[in-house]
Amino acid sequence: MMLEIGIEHYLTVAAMLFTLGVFGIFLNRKNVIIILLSVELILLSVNINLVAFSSYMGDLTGQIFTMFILTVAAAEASIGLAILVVYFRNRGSIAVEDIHLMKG
Amino acid sequence: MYQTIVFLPLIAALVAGLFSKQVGVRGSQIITCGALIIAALLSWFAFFKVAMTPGDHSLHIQVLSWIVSGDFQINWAFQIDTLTAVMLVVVNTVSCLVHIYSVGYMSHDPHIQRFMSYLSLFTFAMLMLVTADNFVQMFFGWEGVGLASYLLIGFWYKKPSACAAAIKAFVVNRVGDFGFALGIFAIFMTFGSADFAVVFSDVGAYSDKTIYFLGMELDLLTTICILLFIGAMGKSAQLGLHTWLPDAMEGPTPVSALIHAATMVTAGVFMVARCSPLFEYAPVALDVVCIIGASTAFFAATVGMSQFDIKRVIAYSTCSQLGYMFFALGIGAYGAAIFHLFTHAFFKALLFLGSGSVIHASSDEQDMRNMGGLRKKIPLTFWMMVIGTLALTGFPFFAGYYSKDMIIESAFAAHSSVGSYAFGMGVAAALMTSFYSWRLIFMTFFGESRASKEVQDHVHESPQVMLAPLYVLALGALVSGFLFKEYFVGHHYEDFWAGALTLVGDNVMETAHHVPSWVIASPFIAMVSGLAIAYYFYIKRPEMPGKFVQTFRFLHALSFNKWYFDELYDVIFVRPAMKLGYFLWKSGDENIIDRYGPDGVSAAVVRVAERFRNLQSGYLYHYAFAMLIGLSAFVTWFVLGGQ
Amino acid sequence: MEHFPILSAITFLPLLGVIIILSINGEKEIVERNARNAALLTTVATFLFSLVLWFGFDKTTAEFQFEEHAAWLGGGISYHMGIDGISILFVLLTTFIMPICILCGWETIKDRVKEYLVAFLLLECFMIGVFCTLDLVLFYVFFEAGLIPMFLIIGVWGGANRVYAAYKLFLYTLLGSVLMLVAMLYMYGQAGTTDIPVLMNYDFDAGAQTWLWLAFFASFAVKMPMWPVHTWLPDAHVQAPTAGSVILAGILLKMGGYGFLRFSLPMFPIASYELSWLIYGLSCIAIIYTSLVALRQTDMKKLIAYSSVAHMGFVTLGIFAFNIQGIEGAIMVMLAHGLVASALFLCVGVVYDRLHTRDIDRYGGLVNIMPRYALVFMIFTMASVGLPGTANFIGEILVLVGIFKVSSWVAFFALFGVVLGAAYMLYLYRRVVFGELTKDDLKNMLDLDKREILIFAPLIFFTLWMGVYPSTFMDFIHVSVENLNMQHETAMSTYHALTQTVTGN
Amino acid sequence: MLEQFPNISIAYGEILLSLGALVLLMVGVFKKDSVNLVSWLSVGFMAIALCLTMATPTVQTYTFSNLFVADDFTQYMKMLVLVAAALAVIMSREFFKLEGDERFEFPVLLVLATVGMMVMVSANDLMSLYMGIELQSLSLYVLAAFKRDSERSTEAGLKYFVLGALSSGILLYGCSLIYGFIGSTNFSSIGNVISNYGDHGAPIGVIIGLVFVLAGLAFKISAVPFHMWTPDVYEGSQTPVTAFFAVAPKVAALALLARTLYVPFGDMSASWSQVIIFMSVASMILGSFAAIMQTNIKRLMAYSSIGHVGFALLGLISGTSEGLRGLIIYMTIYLVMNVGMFVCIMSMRRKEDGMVEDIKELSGLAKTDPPLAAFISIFMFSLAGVPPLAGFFAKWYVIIPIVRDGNFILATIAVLASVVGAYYYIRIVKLMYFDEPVEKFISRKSYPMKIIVTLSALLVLAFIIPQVSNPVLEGATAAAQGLVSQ
Amino acid sequence: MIAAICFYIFATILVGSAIMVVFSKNPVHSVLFLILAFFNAAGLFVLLGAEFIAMILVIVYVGAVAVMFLFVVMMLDINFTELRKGVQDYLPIGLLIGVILMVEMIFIVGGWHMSDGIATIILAPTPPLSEVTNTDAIGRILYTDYIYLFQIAGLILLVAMIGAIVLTHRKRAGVKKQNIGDQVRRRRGQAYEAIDVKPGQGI
Repeated sequence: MMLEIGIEHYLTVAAMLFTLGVFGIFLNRKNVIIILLSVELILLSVNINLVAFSSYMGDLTGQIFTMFILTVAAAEASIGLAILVVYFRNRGSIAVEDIHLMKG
Repeated sequence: MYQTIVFLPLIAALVAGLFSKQVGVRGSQIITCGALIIAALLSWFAFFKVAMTPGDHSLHIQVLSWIVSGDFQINWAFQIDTLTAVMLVVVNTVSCLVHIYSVGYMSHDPHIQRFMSYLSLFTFAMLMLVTADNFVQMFFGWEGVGLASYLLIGFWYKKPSACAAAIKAFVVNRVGDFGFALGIFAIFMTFGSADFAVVFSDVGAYSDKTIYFLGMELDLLTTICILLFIGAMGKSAQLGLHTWLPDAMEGPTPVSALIHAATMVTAGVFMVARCSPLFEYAPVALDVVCIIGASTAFFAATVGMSQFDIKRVIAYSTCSQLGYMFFALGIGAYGAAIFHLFTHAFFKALLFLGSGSVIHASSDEQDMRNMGGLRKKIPLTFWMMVIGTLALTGFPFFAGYYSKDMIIESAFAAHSSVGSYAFGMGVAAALMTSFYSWRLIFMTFFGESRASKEVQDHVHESPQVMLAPLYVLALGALVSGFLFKEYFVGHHYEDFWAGALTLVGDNVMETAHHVPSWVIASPFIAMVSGLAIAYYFYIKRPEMPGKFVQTFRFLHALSFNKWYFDELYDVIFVRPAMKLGYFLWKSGDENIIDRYGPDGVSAAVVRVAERFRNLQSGYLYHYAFAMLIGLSAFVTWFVLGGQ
Repeated sequence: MEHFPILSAITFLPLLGVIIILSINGEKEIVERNARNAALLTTVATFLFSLVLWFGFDKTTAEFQFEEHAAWLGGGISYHMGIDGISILFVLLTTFIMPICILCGWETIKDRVKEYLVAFLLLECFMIGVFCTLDLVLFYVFFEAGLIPMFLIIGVWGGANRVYAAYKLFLYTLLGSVLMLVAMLYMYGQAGTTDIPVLMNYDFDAGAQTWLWLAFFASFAVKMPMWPVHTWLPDAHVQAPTAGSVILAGILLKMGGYGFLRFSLPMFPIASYELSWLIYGLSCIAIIYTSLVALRQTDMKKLIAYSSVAHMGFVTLGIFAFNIQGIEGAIMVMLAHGLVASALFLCVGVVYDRLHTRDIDRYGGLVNIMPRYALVFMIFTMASVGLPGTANFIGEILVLVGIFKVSSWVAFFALFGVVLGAAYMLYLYRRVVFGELTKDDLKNMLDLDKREILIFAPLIFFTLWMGVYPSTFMDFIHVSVENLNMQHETAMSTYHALTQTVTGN
Repeated sequence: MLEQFPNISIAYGEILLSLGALVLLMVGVFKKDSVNLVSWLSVGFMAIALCLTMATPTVQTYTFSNLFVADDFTQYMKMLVLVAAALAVIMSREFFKLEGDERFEFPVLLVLATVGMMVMVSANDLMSLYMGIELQSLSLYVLAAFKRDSERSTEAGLKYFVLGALSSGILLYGCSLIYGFIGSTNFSSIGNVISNYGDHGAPIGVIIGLVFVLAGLAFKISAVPFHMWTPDVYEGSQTPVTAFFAVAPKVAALALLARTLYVPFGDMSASWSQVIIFMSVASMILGSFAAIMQTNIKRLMAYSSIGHVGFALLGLISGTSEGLRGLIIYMTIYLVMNVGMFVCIMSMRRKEDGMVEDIKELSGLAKTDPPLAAFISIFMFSLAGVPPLAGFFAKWYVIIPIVRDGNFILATIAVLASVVGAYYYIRIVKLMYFDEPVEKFISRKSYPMKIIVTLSALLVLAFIIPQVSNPVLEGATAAAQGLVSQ
Repeated sequence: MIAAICFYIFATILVGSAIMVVFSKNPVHSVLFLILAFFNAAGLFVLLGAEFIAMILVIVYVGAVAVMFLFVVMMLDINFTELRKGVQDYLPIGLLIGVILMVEMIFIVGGWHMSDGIATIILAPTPPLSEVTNTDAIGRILYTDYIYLFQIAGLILLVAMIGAIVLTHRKRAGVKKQNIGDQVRRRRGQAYEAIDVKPGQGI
């Protein structure tokens, strides 16, 4: 029954978000910022998972975990953006294709 | 005493060789000659004590243990019996004379000490060979004489041909040793020992046994004997392994006299005689010995007829005479074989030393086509050569007459098909022997001189130090047959040998005394005919040889080119070995093993490494993609595998 | 510890020399001179020390002697040293060869002398260790460690193509021995100990034996070297400095043979027996193949290197003949080859030092100006050919006697090596020594000097002594080899009984 | 609701360092030209933290609501981490001085990263696992991009960050699955639940969750196929940073991995060992092969570390304390070799060029600087695993349990990979000893550097001596037992 | 029923905006879509009964993080039209693998059931809503049971701060800054300089 919203629905949405986030990382050639956004999507999907489990199991741990993930994600975003900025200062570009000074 | 006989030459060799500067030329000559004279005198003494005195005087002297490994126990030891005593006499006498002769012959050589040292070294090795009481020590002497022969043939190391001949001698001998060694191994495996005493006393028990050899089940004793005989073939230059002997004439002439006429080449004969207890139980092997010997006698004689190098003629003659000895052994006439060995040593050494004197006289010229008419200029040498030739061709009452005729008669007396074959070959060879021997005399000493003016002026008789040994040898060539006939093959046979030779069946030499008279006459007739033909060809009608060659071009070519043995071996063995070696080196090692082995692997590693490096493209999305692939693979693996 | 740890002392004495040499400082020339003297003194002292073994050895027992035990890594891995009749002669050979090696590079090595000597002393330590140790891990450590100095010796002081040769040596042997390492680990896992005497009496499962044997074979076959994994040897020899070649031929190659004797035979008797056909085949091929190849060489060292491969073929044949003659013969061939091949490389080194080429065609007629050299070279050529009266003969005839008992075919093929050996060695000798002296640059060559005579004299002496009266040496090995052989026969009889009952059912 | 104040005595080390980081920050900000002071202070803090850690009783203790655990294993691994971190700080001193780029934030970040690693080592809950990893990683991201005006350094930081964030995401997703299917994030509880599953095994969700977690951790230890960042980051970062990257985070991540696999998921070893085997084999092979073509010494060390991680992972496969002991010994020796090697790498410096990283610059070093060449060769042979150097024993102890399990193919692959690896290690030796010399390096080296390199070389050489190896062996045995007995 | 409808609305918009985050050409749009996604995710959280998390998500994420992204995007001022469009030659295989992963993950989570004996291992059971609110419940354990992680989270934020500063903060030459201390300390002698100008030469 479609209208019975079970945990599976949430988890499915999370899985889709996760996949989209992964896509964002490796299919995108344009812009590093998209990659950072994709990382946020992945974390969001994890959060949905955790909250859904937490809610259905009646355990707060999942929500606590989610809170920490949010905190870390914020820190991560700031560092990521900082690195991006210094990188841009050096190279004048943030195109993903341009990032291959080192290889082999 | 026996230790002295054996080791005195060794000591002399070491002193002369290692302290050549200190002892000087004269010193080295005195030391070596002195040592050999003592040894020779002692060996005559021993000969009379062991052989000529009635009764069994054989001795066994242990010196030192040698190789001890499990039940493989070999000692340094001497076995002295009549056979040994005969050999001691032969070896030491000839060696002593050659030493003395060399003092004169080599007087202009810059390396006299070395030469004398080698000669003595050779003598030592030969003495070790003949006094051995086991197969391994015999092998020691066997190889030792090979070494000395190698050194002496290559004595004039500046001559490329001499070096080549030296190597050839050594390697061909090694081929023979191949068989000898296998024989020794088979003996050890069978008898659990390599001592003559043990082997010969146990041999009867193995007469019908078989051995599994090279995938075939063969008669044990026959196999062993044939293997041993292969060794003898190599050393004694029998058909097939004879090619080294003529080339060995590159060495100084005294060497040819000592090694390649009187002593070393007879080692094979000695060995077969020594192993008579074995061979007696292996009739098939004896037949093989006989056939090979007879064929060699014939073959070498044919070649000898057309050679121009004076020493080569005598070398082929030696080869041929060795053939006689072997077929004598093959029909069981061991005494006759040794007797011939004994007499042959004298007259063949005489011939060689005589020819050395000729060469010496004519400024180192060896080609008979450049000689002629030397009779008057070097009369003493001429007469010595004639005596030698008479003895060789079996002129009545000379040494060869007794021994060779005995062999031919015994061959007939054997009354077997191989015996008959040997008889026929022997007579034919006798004819040819006579022919080429006289041809040599006539070409060298008769007619007009064909040498250059300069050489002719320098022709001179050799000094006394060279002639004296010739006299002694000539004496031997004259009387040794007559004196010792009864002992070696006649009535004192049993007493003389005193069990040193073993004979299982009838004694053919007994029956040989009772063969028809035409048989007795045939060698003599052959000898006379040979002389007549030679006289006709080279004195009477000197143009005949040329015509004859024109007419029988093929036969002559066959003979002149030694039946193409060298060419054949070159094609079959030498060149393929060289080619194969090159092929294995370049194609095998470098192109296959290295290319697909270490080099190939390392190249493959580098290729893989290159590929891995290309994977690391530097692009973020590739990296992420790799992670994703890894993750998906793991997940898929468990999702599919988890069901 | 009841007695003085003599084996450890011998093994690690060279390290003392290393420390001394490293601590020498000052002007270049003085440093070099002192370093040379220190190295020579150290090696001589080691040799003298090792003579204690010679005199103190009890020849009547197959037990390990001069044993030392000490805790090491724990868990069945201990520091265990000891020698028996099989190993003692190798130890002595090593300590004997080392002073000669130091001497032979006395004047020719001018570059980085300190490092050179240090490398050699380290190598000596590792080589002695290999023969003395009675613990698998320790053995492996010494066995592998020797690669490092050898790699450097070839690479730093070697010839033109030294890098390739050094790499080949290093990686080839490493590849072989890591497989052995896996086998060792397995044995450790099974038996719970790496003590060699214990493992010798441990019955490994017949199926496992095959794999273990093959793993050890991989290592020892490369080290020996056997065909077809021999190609590193000619390269290494050609490129190595003279002393390096001497060590390589004299001692390092013996490690393979020693390994077969110490491990393969006693620990995996069944596999050894079942796989002996492999050894026979490879050895026979090696003997004939490399002899033929040697015939065509134009480089003196390469020729001798190939001849070494052929000689090592005799060693493997002897070891896997499974009888006393074969095994003792193999040991004798190894010892003799240790002396003779070393000496031959020294002979090459003598002329190489003077003319700086090993190309045979560049020589000829040396006997005219170097009679002493010609004599020495002749003696060792003949010894290499296996002339009776020299050390090689004893070994070869014993090996052949032993192998003939097993298979006449194998003996037959092996004998080809004897014939061909004569051919290529004499051919070499003729091309180098005999002939007219025509080449101008040869005319100024000096005959052996005092130092070189000092190097060769002991080698000649022992080569002949070993050939004439080998009992001096073989008395050491009899009991151990008999014991080894007996154990092998016992193992085989149980195995045969087992297989018969299996087939009988 | 403080019913009970948590037992913080076992976490003194972490607490000290955290507070220390704040102190250092203050000192750095308010005192001018205080880089030297901050650095040595940080070393001092680490030393004290080390003492505190070593002083805690080794009885297994939990605290902070079971989020934190201390036992023999954590003690040993923290010791490694702290030593590696302290050495990295010391090594960085000379480097930054010469580069003229001294910033006090470096030691501060390093201390914070070290705290993160200690949290990782002591983690007993998926949440503390995650937080530890993030604290460490975020510091490392910054350190990788520390030379902010360098294209390479910032590119390294960017790559490391993006891929690290992805791996964190993967790890977290795995955590969420485990949490959802088990009902808890605590290791002890997870272990209990899984051991109750018995025959029919854990649900697929748990297995896949574990796979995700493993993938996330594999990234941290740079195991194939999650290794791709390693060479680029190693090359791009400044050398002291690389030296730090090469050791401490790997030790911490491996400790965490070991605990995760052995404690909560110990009963699922049949499942995860397949993943570990794959990653181990792939790492060994790739590490050996890919390094062959490298020309940059730091890149080469990156591949070398990938290969070494492959070896270290072998220790986990058997799931026994013996295997774990192998891993611990391996990491200990690995630490010594790497620290020494990086000191040597930092000596590759010329007046006009500054730091050089092409291995060709080492040509003929044996002539221009024999001691340095000798040191490098010792480390190279040891990394290659040639006896009698320590590297051999490292490999020996991880392969033993593999063989004991009868896993010969794996053992054979391992030793063969080590042969291939030897190829590139000895190439460096070849360059130094066989080739013609190029220009000399400036041979200015501070005393601490000399001491570090000499000491590590001596340790590598002397590991064969029981007096040196026994403490390591005993410590490792106790540590392994401490973890497995849980 | 209403919950179901809400769920579908939120979920659809969430996934749709996530797609747009990844595939829209303009990064500014991407950030805006991300904000949209966060709002919808917060909606889902509310549906799940996690009000506090939902609020945090909106406040922290939308309010801070997303805005920071927007800020950076605009600061970097990239000329978007010039960005090359890479040839997505391996897009199909990438998509395939991604989709396989997704399907597997959905399949796996679809098999979820409550763990056996879950009650015994739950560490922080949700108290009944009637007694404490969600925020209260979280607060009760966050500072007690999870104090350890809370402190570490603090350290992480510290790292983020230090990191951001150390990377991006730089002293720029030529930037005029007011330094009050300097101004106060300034003396007259520093304020002017008397120059003796020679006639005909100028300064």
